[in-house]
Amino acid sequence: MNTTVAAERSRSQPLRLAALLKGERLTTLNLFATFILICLIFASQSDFFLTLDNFLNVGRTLGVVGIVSIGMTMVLISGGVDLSVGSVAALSGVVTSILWLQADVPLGLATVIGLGACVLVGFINGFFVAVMRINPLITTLASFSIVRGLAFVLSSGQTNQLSNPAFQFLGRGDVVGIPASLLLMIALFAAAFVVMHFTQFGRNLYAIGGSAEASRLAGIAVRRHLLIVYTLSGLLSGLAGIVIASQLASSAPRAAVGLEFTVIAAVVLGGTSLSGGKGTLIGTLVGVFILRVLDNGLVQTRVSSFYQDVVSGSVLLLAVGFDQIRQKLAAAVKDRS
Amino acid sequence: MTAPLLTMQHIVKSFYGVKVLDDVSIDLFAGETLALLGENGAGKSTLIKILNGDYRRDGGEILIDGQPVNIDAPRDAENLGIRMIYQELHYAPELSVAENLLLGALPRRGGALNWLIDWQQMNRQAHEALALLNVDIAPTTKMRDLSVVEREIIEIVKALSRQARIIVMDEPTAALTPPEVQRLFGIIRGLQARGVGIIYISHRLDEVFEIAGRITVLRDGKHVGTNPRAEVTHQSLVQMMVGRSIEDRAEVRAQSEAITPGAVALEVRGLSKAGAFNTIDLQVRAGEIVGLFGLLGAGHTLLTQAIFGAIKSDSGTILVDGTPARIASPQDGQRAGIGFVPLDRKVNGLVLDMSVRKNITLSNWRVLTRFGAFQRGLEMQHSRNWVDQLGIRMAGGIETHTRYLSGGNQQKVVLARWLEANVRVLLLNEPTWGVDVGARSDIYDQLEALAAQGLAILMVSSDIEEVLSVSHRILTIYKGRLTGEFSQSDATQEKLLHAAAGGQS
Amino acid sequence: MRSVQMRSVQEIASLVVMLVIIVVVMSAASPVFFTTRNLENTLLDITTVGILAIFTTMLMIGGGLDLSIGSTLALGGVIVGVYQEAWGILPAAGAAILVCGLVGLINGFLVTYVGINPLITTLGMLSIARGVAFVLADGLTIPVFDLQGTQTDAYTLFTQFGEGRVLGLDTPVAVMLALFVLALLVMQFTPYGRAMYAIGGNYQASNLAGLAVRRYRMIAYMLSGLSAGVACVLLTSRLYAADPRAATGMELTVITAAVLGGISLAGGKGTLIGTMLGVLILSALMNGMKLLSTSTDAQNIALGLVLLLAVGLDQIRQRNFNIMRFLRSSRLVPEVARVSPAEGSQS
Amino acid sequence: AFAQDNATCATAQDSYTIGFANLTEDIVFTQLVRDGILSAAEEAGNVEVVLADNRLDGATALANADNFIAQGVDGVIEFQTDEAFGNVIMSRFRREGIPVIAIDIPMPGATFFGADNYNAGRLAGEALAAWVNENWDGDVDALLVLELPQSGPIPAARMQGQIEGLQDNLTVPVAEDMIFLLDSKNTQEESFQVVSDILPTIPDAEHIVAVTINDGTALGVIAAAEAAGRADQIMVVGQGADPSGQEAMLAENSRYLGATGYFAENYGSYLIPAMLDLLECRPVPPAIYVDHVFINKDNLCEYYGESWPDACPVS
Ligand SMILES: Nc1ncnc2c1ncn2[C@@H]1O[C@H](COP(=O)(O)OP(=O)(O)OP(=O)(O)O)[C@@H](O)[C@H]1O
Ligand SMILES: Nc1ncnc2c1ncn2[C@@H]1O[C@H](COP(=O)(O)OP(=O)(O)OP(=O)(O)O)[C@@H](O)[C@H]1O
Ligand SMILES: [Mg+2]
Ligand SMILES: [Mg+2]
Repeated sequence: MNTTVAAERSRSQPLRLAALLKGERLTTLNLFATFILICLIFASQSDFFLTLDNFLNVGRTLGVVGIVSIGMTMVLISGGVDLSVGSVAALSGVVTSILWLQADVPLGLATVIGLGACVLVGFINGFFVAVMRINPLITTLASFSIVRGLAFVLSSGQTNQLSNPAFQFLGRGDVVGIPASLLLMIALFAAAFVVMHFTQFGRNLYAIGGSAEASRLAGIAVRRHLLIVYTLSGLLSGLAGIVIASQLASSAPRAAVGLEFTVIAAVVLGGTSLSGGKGTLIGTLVGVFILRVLDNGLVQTRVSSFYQDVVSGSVLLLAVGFDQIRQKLAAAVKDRS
Repeated sequence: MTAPLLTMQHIVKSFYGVKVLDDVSIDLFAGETLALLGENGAGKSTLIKILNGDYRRDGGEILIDGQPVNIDAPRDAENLGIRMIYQELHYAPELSVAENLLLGALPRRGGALNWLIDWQQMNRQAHEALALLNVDIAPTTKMRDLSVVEREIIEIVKALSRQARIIVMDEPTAALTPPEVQRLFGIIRGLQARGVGIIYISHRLDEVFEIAGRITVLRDGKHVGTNPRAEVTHQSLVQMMVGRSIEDRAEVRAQSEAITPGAVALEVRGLSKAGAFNTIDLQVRAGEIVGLFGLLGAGHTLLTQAIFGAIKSDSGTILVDGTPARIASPQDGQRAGIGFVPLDRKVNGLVLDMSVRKNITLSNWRVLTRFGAFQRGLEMQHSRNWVDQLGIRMAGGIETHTRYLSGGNQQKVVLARWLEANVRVLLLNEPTWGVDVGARSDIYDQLEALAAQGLAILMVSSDIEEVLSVSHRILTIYKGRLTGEFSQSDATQEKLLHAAAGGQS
Repeated sequence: MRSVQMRSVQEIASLVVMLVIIVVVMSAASPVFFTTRNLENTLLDITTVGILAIFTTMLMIGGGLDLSIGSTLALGGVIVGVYQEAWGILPAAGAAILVCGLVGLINGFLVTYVGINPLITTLGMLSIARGVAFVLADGLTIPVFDLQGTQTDAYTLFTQFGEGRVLGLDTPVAVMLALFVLALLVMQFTPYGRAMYAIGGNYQASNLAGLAVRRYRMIAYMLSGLSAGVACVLLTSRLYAADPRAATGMELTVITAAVLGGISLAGGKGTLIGTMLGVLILSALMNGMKLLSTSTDAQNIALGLVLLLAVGLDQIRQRNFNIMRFLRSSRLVPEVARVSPAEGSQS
Repeated sequence: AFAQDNATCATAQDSYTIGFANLTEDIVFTQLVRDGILSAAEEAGNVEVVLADNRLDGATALANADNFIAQGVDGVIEFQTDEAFGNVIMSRFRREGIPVIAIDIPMPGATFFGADNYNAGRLAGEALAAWVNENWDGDVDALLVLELPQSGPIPAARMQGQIEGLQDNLTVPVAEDMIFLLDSKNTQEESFQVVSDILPTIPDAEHIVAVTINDGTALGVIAAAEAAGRADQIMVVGQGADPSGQEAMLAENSRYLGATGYFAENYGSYLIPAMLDLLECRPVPPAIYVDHVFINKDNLCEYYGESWPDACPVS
């Protein structure tokens, strides 16, 4: 019965060290250390970095990337990618505001329909990827272009005001001092974490990303899983779009331009593999924090925005590169054992 | 009489207009093992993939317990109690062994909703399944961290551990050593006793004779015949499969004893790699075929990889033709005159979407180019030469992509590549995995001939028959150390197994 | 097998058909479309994308990807602009090409030797190169003229890169065609091309076959950077100005064209001819829509649809997608009765 | 005197085709310009407009210019991104003898039309200074500058005008180290984000002013201040006065003081007649400047009364 006996027997001491060095847990730990390091650097440069005010600010401005990155993590783990997230986020705001302002649909219902449109886009992405078997990058590159175009056409390129206190609560309000969008994000992360690590559906996603063939042969409904994942990504992007609109009290067809790259960077920084089958939501969460804090700190330390590009690009490469090198070292340690 | 457990009737299947199954019918009774034999590309795997809903049949019918069934997807087969051990490995590398074993059907707990995974239960079930085959692998190990052979074993355990009425095994023993094969046969007999029907595909005729009740032979997608084991002989089966008879290895061996090896071509001195092998000293002479036999995890595969430079070793020297060679990468190995035929030809050996011609010339471009461009005619001539010499057969000529070659022919292409690269030493890993009797015999003949021309060959194989019949000299390895050396005439199955299991020779 | 050879021919053929359809439709819709002048303009207009696409194709066939080409191009241009006076225009142009090559080399090093995923590597580089371009240019567009009147000859020569004519073609077009033919020859007839297909097709097997896989791959990244350098010199010379904003988002256009032309993101497949057809299809479409005064939004939508259509039709043609099979397996079409699931017969 | 050097004057025709290459189709300001041109063309009756999008890119602008020539346009209204591209683009038109009006960015040999961006900026800066002097006794703790450094000289001139207009007129100019240059990336979200990031670093600032590159950016600043609970500490001016900005000015307790009006929607009604004048050889001044007005809720009805029937009773 004792399943670890065999493990004990077959794994020698250095091997365990290698396993530790190599593990995802360590990737996440490493990342966490990177995060702390960045925080320390900024704290030493700015007196305001470590203030409650700034914590709340970071929390408030984290939600959009955070929420989308949940869906992206799941999509990447399933072996795909979703480039359409930014466009979809813009779509939800635009549809909601158009319905509310021009068709007199009640705001609540308008929001639901706006999200529904995003779910539909996600589903169509999923259909092309899972059923038509078109490469996800191509599929979502196409919908990236199409949906952004639609957002512009629907809104005639206009920014629309969405001033409604109830609507603004999501983006600006707080619950016992904690920003509502942060709470939403954390709740979604927690739910997604449970799904990915403790349910059949989540484990199946890892299996599909690891080997779609193995999964299919094991009787997993691969197509259905992929459909759900892309639909979910559409929904979460839409939700992020609503958070944006709620924060700004307006919707614009240009919203969330380039969001896909930020999100993918955060997720990959968090240790999720672009080739599928591997990754954790915890890592993603830390990745999201790192990117946000980096931006936050660079603004606060008044680094010119041209340099900000250079710095964030370099941090991305350094963090991922360092992790690569660490894994190679781990492999070397394992070899020596 | 009761209806057969499974009947496949008049199955027809074409790929791109080429008929690969032509009116094939088989039936399988509860509690029996039906062997499916045939050359590479005869259609065995295609037939069982149709049974598993993996391929869609163009015609014909599948009946279970006499009733027609619809199998559109592996899920349907799963629901009908059909289990597969595929020839190709399929697994999720980042998941644990336990999760892979129970893929798609993880045990759950957690109240009415019942959607949380019961990890304890899962690991327990996995552990039990592993114990079935006496496999010493922790259920929590990640699949990624296992060796190819261990993964193959997990694949077998996976099929055996699930509730099944029909189990199909497509060359399950390719990676197994004799004791493991015996353990598998024990399990198969147990399953038969419980009324499970088994379809068993193998290119090893001795196994088929041992385990099968009836034997079905396919040739070129056609059903040649089905006979009870008692009514066929080794010779008659080969005749049915290949359409010709194959010479007895023993005779070939008797002839080859005349060969006297030349100078030492490959010498390994004190080669060590922590955790893999330790102070290995060995020599292979020009014209000599040295077999290297060991059980799972003995380090022989890693040893050949290290000699070629595919992995790094910690210490030791390698000499080719008496000259020390600094080998830190496959490029170094190639430059030193060593060729390496890897374990999994599809993953490590071939660029599947490239033509036979291009695969053959892949390791030796220098002589084929002038002014930086390929000499088309010369390249054609070189590759044709090997196709003819090794008897590589393919439907569409030399421009056929290697993906569409049978396993044996794929293996020959990899061989041809190194011969074209003009190597002095050839390291072979399991050169006949999944290769049919005819092609296997071809490959053996080629190895003999190449040795006779002065090539030094070091061959790793877990097929003890193969080691015994092909090698001039045999080394055994146990836990990373060489434990025995046998001349061809001394070696017997018992001695080899004893030495390979760590006993002193 | 015969069918395999047919596949790539069919793929090219269907791209040609698509191009012809677009050309016919656009010619019918706009009298200007099929005029020498417009065709010449269009050809000149695609040179930047075309040059980048050639090397992106070679890289992608080898299993790589480069998102940083647009930024690299901008960086190169800025180097020309910033250092034209100090170093002289021609040395500055040479330096720009070298720096772009260096950026590519760094990408290659990070991907092959450090082992960072290409998407992440070049995404990071996209950010860094663009940032450096802005820093160097201080955010301004820099005129590239002979302001001092001291290097007239050099500038005259430099201007020829963008505005001169060679063999009756605009120089950039001639350069693009020359590079295309060269690349075609390299990919078809030289070990380098063969290596790209082999490495992209099966990296592990190529390595074990003794190919210098890392070196080949790194060279491919370097060439990708160099091509951005060449493109930036042509562009700067044509525009008489260097803009740190240049070619923003161009990597996506280039990759879209390559993918449209049948390049697989997994590597090992595709042809330069396909990519060029992809470039032509995109530009014919965009040019036609411009002539019809179609809004940018509609252009974006059309772009996405054409991409999906092209790839989707290809899937259907290859019978990877069969509508009947889909309907049947999604239980939308009735089926024969099923036998109930078997009772387990094993403990 | 004709502004066009080279343009041979066409003999009067029944109708003209005029090319309009827009700066970008992505932002409200340029969309208004486009719509204004289209409706002015319709009004003129004998003008057909061919559209193009320069996508904020020099190479695209050049390609569009070539396209216009291929289409045989009679005149061109060019709205492109940088003066440095002016020469090469104009050389094409000059060779064909096509008259050009350049919007906002002067081009050699083209009639200039448009904003005086620096002075337009100043108007807003001055208005902000006046408000501060009156309401906060001239005391400003921090100045946020929401700029657009990637987009070249037009936005830069607007920003410089705003800053100098403010500083020159404040009783006590804002200290150099309390001026925060922030990159708005031309989106409301980014402006929201950077202002959110900067506010915690000025916890003691009670009087914060912001000058912004356009209405959207201004709204982002206000949203950030509101979200941080510091709306009453901030006052914002912007550039453009497009509908979303107007709506914000009208709001109760608005923190949007106002924006310099560019009347982008009216550009067309100057541009098309001017182009016709050029084509039909009537004299046209070398530069036509838009009259800028600082729009705030007090004078909004005067200029945009019909857009806001609720707020602006018909007098
Ligand atoms: N997916 C496919 N597409 C095209 N041809 C295929 C495909 N699968 C199998 N074939 C062809 O069908 C024929 C039968 O192949 P199959 O794999 O069934 O042979 P096999 O009897 O299992 O051979 P082996 O002993 O080598 O495993 C071969 O010619 C093979 O090339
Ligand atoms: N040295 C050469 N001289 C003249 N023509 C050549 C030469 N090498 C190749 N060709 C021609 O170029 C074409 C493509 O060559 P190649 O065989 O390398 O690619 P391929 O046929 O597409 O191969 P595959 O299908 O395996 O990818 C063929 O039509 C061939 O006739
Ligand atoms: Mg086979
Ligand atoms: Mg088979």
